[in-house]
Amino acid sequence: MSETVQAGDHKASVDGDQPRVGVFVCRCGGNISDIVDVDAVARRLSDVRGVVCATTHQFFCSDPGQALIEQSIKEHNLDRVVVAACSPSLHEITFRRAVARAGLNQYLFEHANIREQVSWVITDKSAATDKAERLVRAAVARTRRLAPLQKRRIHIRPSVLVIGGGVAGLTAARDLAARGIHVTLIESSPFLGGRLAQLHRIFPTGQRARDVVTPLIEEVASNPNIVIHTNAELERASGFIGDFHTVVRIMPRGVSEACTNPQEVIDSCPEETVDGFNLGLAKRKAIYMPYAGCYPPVPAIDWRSCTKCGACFEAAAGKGIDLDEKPREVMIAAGAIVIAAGLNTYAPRHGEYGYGQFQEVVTLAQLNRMLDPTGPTAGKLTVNGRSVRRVGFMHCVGSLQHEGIHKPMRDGRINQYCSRVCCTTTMHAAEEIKDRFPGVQVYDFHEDIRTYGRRHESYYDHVCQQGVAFIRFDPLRPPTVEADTKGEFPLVVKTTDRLTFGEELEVPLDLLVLATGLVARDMSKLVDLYRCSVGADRFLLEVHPKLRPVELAAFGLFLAGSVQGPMDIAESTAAAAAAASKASALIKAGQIELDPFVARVDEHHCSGCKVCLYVCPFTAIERNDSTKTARVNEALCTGCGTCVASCPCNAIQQQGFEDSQVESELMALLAGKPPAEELLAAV
Amino acid sequence: MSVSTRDWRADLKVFRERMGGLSEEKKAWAKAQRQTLKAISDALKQGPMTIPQISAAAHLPSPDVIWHVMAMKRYGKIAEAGQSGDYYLYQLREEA
Amino acid sequence: MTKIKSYYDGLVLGAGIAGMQAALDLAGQGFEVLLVDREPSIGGVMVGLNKVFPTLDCSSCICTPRMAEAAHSERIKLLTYTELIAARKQDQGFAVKLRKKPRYVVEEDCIGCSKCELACNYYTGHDFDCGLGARPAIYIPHGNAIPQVPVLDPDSCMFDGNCARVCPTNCIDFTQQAEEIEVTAGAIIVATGLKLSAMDAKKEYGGHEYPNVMNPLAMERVQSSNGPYGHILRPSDGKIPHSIAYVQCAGSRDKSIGVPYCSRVCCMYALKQAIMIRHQLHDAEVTIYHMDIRAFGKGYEQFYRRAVAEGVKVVKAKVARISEVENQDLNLRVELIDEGGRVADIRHDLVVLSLGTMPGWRPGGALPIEIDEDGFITIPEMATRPANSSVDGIFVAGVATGPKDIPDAIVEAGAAAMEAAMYLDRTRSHEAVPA
Amino acid sequence: MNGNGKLKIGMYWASSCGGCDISLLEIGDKILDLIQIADVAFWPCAADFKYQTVAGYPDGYMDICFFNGGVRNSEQEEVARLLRKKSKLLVAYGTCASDGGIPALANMNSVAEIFDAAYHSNPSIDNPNGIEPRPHVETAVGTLEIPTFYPAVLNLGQIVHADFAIPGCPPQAEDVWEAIGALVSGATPQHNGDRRIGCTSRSVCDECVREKKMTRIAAFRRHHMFRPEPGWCLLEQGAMCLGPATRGGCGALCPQAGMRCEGCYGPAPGATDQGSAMIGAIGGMLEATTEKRAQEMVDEIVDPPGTFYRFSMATGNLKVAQKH
Amino acid sequence: MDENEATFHSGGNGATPWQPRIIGFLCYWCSYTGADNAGTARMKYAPNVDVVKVMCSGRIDPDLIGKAFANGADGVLVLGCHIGDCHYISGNHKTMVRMPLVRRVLEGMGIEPERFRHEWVSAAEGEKFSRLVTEMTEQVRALGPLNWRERLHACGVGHGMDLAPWGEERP
Repeated sequence: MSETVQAGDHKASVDGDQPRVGVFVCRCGGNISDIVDVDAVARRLSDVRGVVCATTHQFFCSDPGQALIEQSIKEHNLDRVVVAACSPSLHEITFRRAVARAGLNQYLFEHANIREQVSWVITDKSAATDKAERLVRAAVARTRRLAPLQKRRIHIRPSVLVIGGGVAGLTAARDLAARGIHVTLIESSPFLGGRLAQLHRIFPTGQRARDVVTPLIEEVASNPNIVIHTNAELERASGFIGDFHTVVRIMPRGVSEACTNPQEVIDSCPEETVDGFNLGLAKRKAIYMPYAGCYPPVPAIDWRSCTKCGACFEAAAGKGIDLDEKPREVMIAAGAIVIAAGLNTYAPRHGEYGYGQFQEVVTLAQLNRMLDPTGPTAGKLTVNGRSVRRVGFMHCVGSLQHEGIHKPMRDGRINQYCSRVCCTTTMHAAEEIKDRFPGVQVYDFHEDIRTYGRRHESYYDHVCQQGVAFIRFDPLRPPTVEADTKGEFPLVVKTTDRLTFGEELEVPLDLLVLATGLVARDMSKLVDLYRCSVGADRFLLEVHPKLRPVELAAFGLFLAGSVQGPMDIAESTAAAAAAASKASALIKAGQIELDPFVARVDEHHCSGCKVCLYVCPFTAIERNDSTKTARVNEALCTGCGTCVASCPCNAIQQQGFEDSQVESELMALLAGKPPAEELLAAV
Repeated sequence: MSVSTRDWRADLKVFRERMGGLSEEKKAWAKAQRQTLKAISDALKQGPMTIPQISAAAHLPSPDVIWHVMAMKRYGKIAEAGQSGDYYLYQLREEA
Repeated sequence: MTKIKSYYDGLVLGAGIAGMQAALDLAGQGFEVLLVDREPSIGGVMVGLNKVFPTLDCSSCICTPRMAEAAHSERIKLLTYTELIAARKQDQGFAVKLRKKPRYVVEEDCIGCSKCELACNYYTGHDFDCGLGARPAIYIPHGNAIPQVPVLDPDSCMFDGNCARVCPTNCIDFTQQAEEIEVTAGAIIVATGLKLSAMDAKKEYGGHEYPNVMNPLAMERVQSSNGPYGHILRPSDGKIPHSIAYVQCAGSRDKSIGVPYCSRVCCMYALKQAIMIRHQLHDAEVTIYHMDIRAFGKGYEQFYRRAVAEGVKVVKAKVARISEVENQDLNLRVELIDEGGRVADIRHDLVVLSLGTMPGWRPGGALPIEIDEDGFITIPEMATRPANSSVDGIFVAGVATGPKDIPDAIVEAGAAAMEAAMYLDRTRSHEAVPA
Repeated sequence: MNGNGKLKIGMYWASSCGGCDISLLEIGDKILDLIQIADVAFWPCAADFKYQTVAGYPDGYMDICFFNGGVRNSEQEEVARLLRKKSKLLVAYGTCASDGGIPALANMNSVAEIFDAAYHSNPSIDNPNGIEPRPHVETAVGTLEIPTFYPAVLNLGQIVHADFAIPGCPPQAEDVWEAIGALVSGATPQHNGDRRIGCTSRSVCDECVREKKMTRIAAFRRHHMFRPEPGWCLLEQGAMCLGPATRGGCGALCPQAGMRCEGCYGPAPGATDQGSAMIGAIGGMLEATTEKRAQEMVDEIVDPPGTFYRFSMATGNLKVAQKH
Repeated sequence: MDENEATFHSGGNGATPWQPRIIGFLCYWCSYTGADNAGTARMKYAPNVDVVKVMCSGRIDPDLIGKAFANGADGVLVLGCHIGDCHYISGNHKTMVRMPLVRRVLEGMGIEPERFRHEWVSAAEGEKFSRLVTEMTEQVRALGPLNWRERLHACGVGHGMDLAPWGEERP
């Protein structure tokens, strides 16, 4: 909720009363007064209607200078102040504070820039003096139209919703909870850990992924400040920074902690289905746990393959199994939201580099499962029961696509972008193959090797030394994969090699690993509920990659990890911590104070034409369908004023930049022309 | 902030001593720079010139010339005066 | 005497973009921060850049609001022109010793009018413009500097007193001396940034030897409208170059020069500078000689393709040698990969060596942290705690942990601030925790 | 009220098409009610009144006088001043009187250009001697005087003070009747602070049933180029519908029929310059994300001043083109 | 004396030669800072552009431009952040659509295109700002005074009542 700060300084005359303006022209130790005749400016201004004092000083920014302003306000009972000095970017705050100290509303102050934009750029003294005078007159004209304003204050509910239970979501939740902030973590699948849990080893440390994810989950699960909902789907959302309300639908798990013999229960299930955790390389039961040590340590029922035969119910002796469990809804109130919804790997099309056509063509993620000693092949490098002798890696599958060469994705767009992690992942996997299976020959088909990160290049370097053969293809003529007709190997990759100056190569292989790229998930619900911006690459789009890299345009929504684009584990972790830092700052402050230069709708003038709704980049304007008028949500408004220029009925005004204020400034600059009042009378 | 009563002239003397005075080397450097600047100014009295033209007129290597010309430009003594082929022309500013 | 408090929750070393962001994020969470930079202005490398990839925003448009925010924050105290002598871990936080170098200008009294700068008549190379531009002995570091306060360089001062004579506030103080400052800091964030690898690391490229073989940061300044020339000109004779070459990996991915790693930003800055050259000099030809184009970040590949579409020539080649020929033009002997390995001699007006990034500062005992063999700060748990150094309580952000582009450095700064905040929560006494 | 206790009303047409006079008759049977309470003191279109008759009235004789059409020549100015004097309430009736209307589009051209089109270069004109009207013509019977042609069309308010304005081209009968009723009863009609009556206090969009789907304009299309989808905002479909920037009161007649609003009720409440208001509004509605595309789309708009100021040139900021 | 009374005569009938009167609408974050940057670098430029500061170029209502011309401006300069640099994400995208339309309307009304200029100036482009100001001033000077208000008077506008749309009562 937003409210205005009560500053208790309402000494300001309203329109109609004659404002009492004080004008203070700074000499700036000669920086201004050497060119601008500041005494003449003050003298001429003292004749202007409403100006009750006009004076100069060597340095108004100095303590005595500020004291003079304060004293004059009291002495002359001023209710408007104009300081003509350097650029407002330097001392506007200084003078606003001085004005406030004298008991006047700080927004009844106007700053005229007669140094950077007058004395330092004009050589002709009389022209400079005239210009300074005009600018000060305009400032006086503007101040006379000013109204006292109050800063906005928005209270922040001290809790955060984290969406996504992968490494980024877990990290953000852990960090926020460590700072004593209440966190609700929701995960759409039945288990935490996300993609990290599926990885085998992570670079550049070579740690086992399981060794990283398990302690992280433990930390999160054991923290009393964190509430976890798995199987949770977003349903509805409302609210804004400080007070978001999100309703999630908790889908039935079918199994509760009361089930004491999960493994027996799983074993009892007669239904087998494709094991998604092992990327289709294995099968699992309809009631399942993805891996030993997963969290929660409670099986879940895959309702698509469950026949409700009741075998599990019997195996558990009825304890903790509910085959008729219903979904339920939970409302989560939060002051801020961290979105860590993660991403997907690119699914190659049927026939793309032989994928789906040959069993010997797998994705890099599948290879990672194969290399995992706890994985479906128990860490053996075999295909169809045969040991692999020659393995090839194909880079950029689903990334760095070119118009006309690659088929577009479902939305008609191709994936132009680089998926960032695949090169190093490939080098890392190649290194592991070389280390663990020294006899295996490794071939690497690439366009560029982008081992950009620190210590990433050393993998590349190392596998070069280990004898991995690198073959560089032309991206506009990608390699082809065929069955090897000579029969010794199942596959052959045909390509030209730029590194050997265009040599035509045929490389027979036992296994071809596709380094598939990373793609955004279908986030339409999320995007819809929180009105997120989406980039051309379908990932969520930050406000600005440098100014606000982990924030969405709407205040209070933060991005953590690969929901924003491809990232490796370290980068996701860093992004999650950065998002946590922003959310934590918001929560710890308890409230935010914002400049009062917000837009306001005059409902009597508003025609409800919705024009303003198109322009606001911060979705701060909504339309009340019953009154058919627009309303500005002050908590979201950033005060750009774009809607003001858009409103065809002039029903929106920006505080501090109202039409009448800007126009009176304009008219004063065009001095000698009709009095502003007359021109504005019709408005 | 207030205007102080500091006696900078006295301080400067102490400062100069503390910094080891004005060495011969430094004097030579300053003199060389004054000469270079003057040579460039003198050359430009003939009218706008490119860097190679100044270099030829002032008998100075062109990297030195461009550096000093740019210094004079930054501090308002020289202004650009259009282009001649692949080079910009420079001229003395009237007020300088 | 510099007036500061005796205790700060966080000490941030380095006020480049990562340090400023870390300081802001830490202050944003309610902590008091001391932000220290050894240079006379905050802003680091970024404030001197022309544009930034892949959005081509103006670098100072992004950097200066951050600088102002850091300077105006009530919870951040800036100490410029100050170096760390040593920090030692103690029961509560760190005992820190700093050295504030003399500016010879009273910061509080200066109004930034630059009259002194204009009154000083002796010029020397300006570091901000990589030596291509001049500055007098007393100078405000640059137009966007914060604080807008000059610094006097005694080495080039002729002791003529001109500066003090024109100063309207009499704020030039020749009596200033280096000052040692001792504070206690609850936690430390190291954001000491980068320096480029040496121009002459590869002798065969003629860096330092030929005036028209340029450093990429110098090229940034040359491309900037407020740079030393105001136009793209070559440093030997002010000629508008028609043919410009970029030599990639001129200071990275080469064990022999001690930089085995990929510097991560060179491909992108070369592409960006090439685009900016094409924007400013429409008929100029820009060729980038490279082995891999590492356009890995968000929007980077698209940027690469845009550069190619805008006419930047990107050529897979190895550059063997650069030699100066008549008119101070440069000859590049290259092996053209896509032309069957043909060796060619190609002449250019100007060559930019895409130098690598190296750590901008080595603690050398000033901080009790471990350093990797390549000079970057050791991060024991790089994948899970990317901002934690080997010492609990000392965190690292930006290029100090390895080469990084600006978005990654900013994100990591946020992570470092979060880690520091958590550490402070863990270690500080409760009453000190702000509400 | 004088004499018989009935109101004295007047109606005058200046630079207008006559549609306004007819629109007053459109109130239908109610005209009889009007006659019950009011005598017509002046209505050149309907009855034979001489200016001298009006000049003979005492000042303020007429209770209400409706003035339609803009002021294009000296006669119209003279009558406007006369009627101001002789009327208690002077009402600018119709868009020409209130905002200049279609005739004010001629403000984009100089008098010479207008005369050239009207008397010379138009193919349907037969004027072999190239005669143009002149204020003074010497003839055998003496000097003939005709009114002076002014360099621009002005609205009534730029000549004399008008108490109220009823916008519309023409004003809608129901609204007119309501406004008359209010004026007759002596009450100040509802006018939203800007003295416009017989219209709503909102824009045409308020009355329009077409829905904005919040899609952005992909390309501007003129009416012959496409068949608008029913129920969907015409502007979003690319028609340059001036609804958002136009005063309501017509019941969104044109958009209802699939035609874009051309802006005949003049500026929307709160605005004085209809064209600027419309340009401001569409600024945020285009799909264009690059400068090039924005420029292309803007270039697709035919005759921007004529489009945006079709009915309100005289109240816009600029009012006349520089040729004058 | 009212603050709006003349101190600067644009008629050019006295001893002072006529000076173009140009209004510059500048966004705060880039262009205004760019103008400050020109000052810090002591770049000299013509004194004829008077700056009206707004937070975003998206706030520059086309109405303000019309009002400026109608009330004595001889030229109008609109400056905003470069596309992509907007402090408010996309405020300048609106400017990018509006200004070409304003230009076409002004052209239709016979105002020379040199009197209206719309450019992007970043915070670092002080040089560009000073160049634009000087260029614009010289262009407008070459065209001479616009005198729109006098023009309107010559057409009879404002003789009877005032410029209010249709006869708002005088205060």
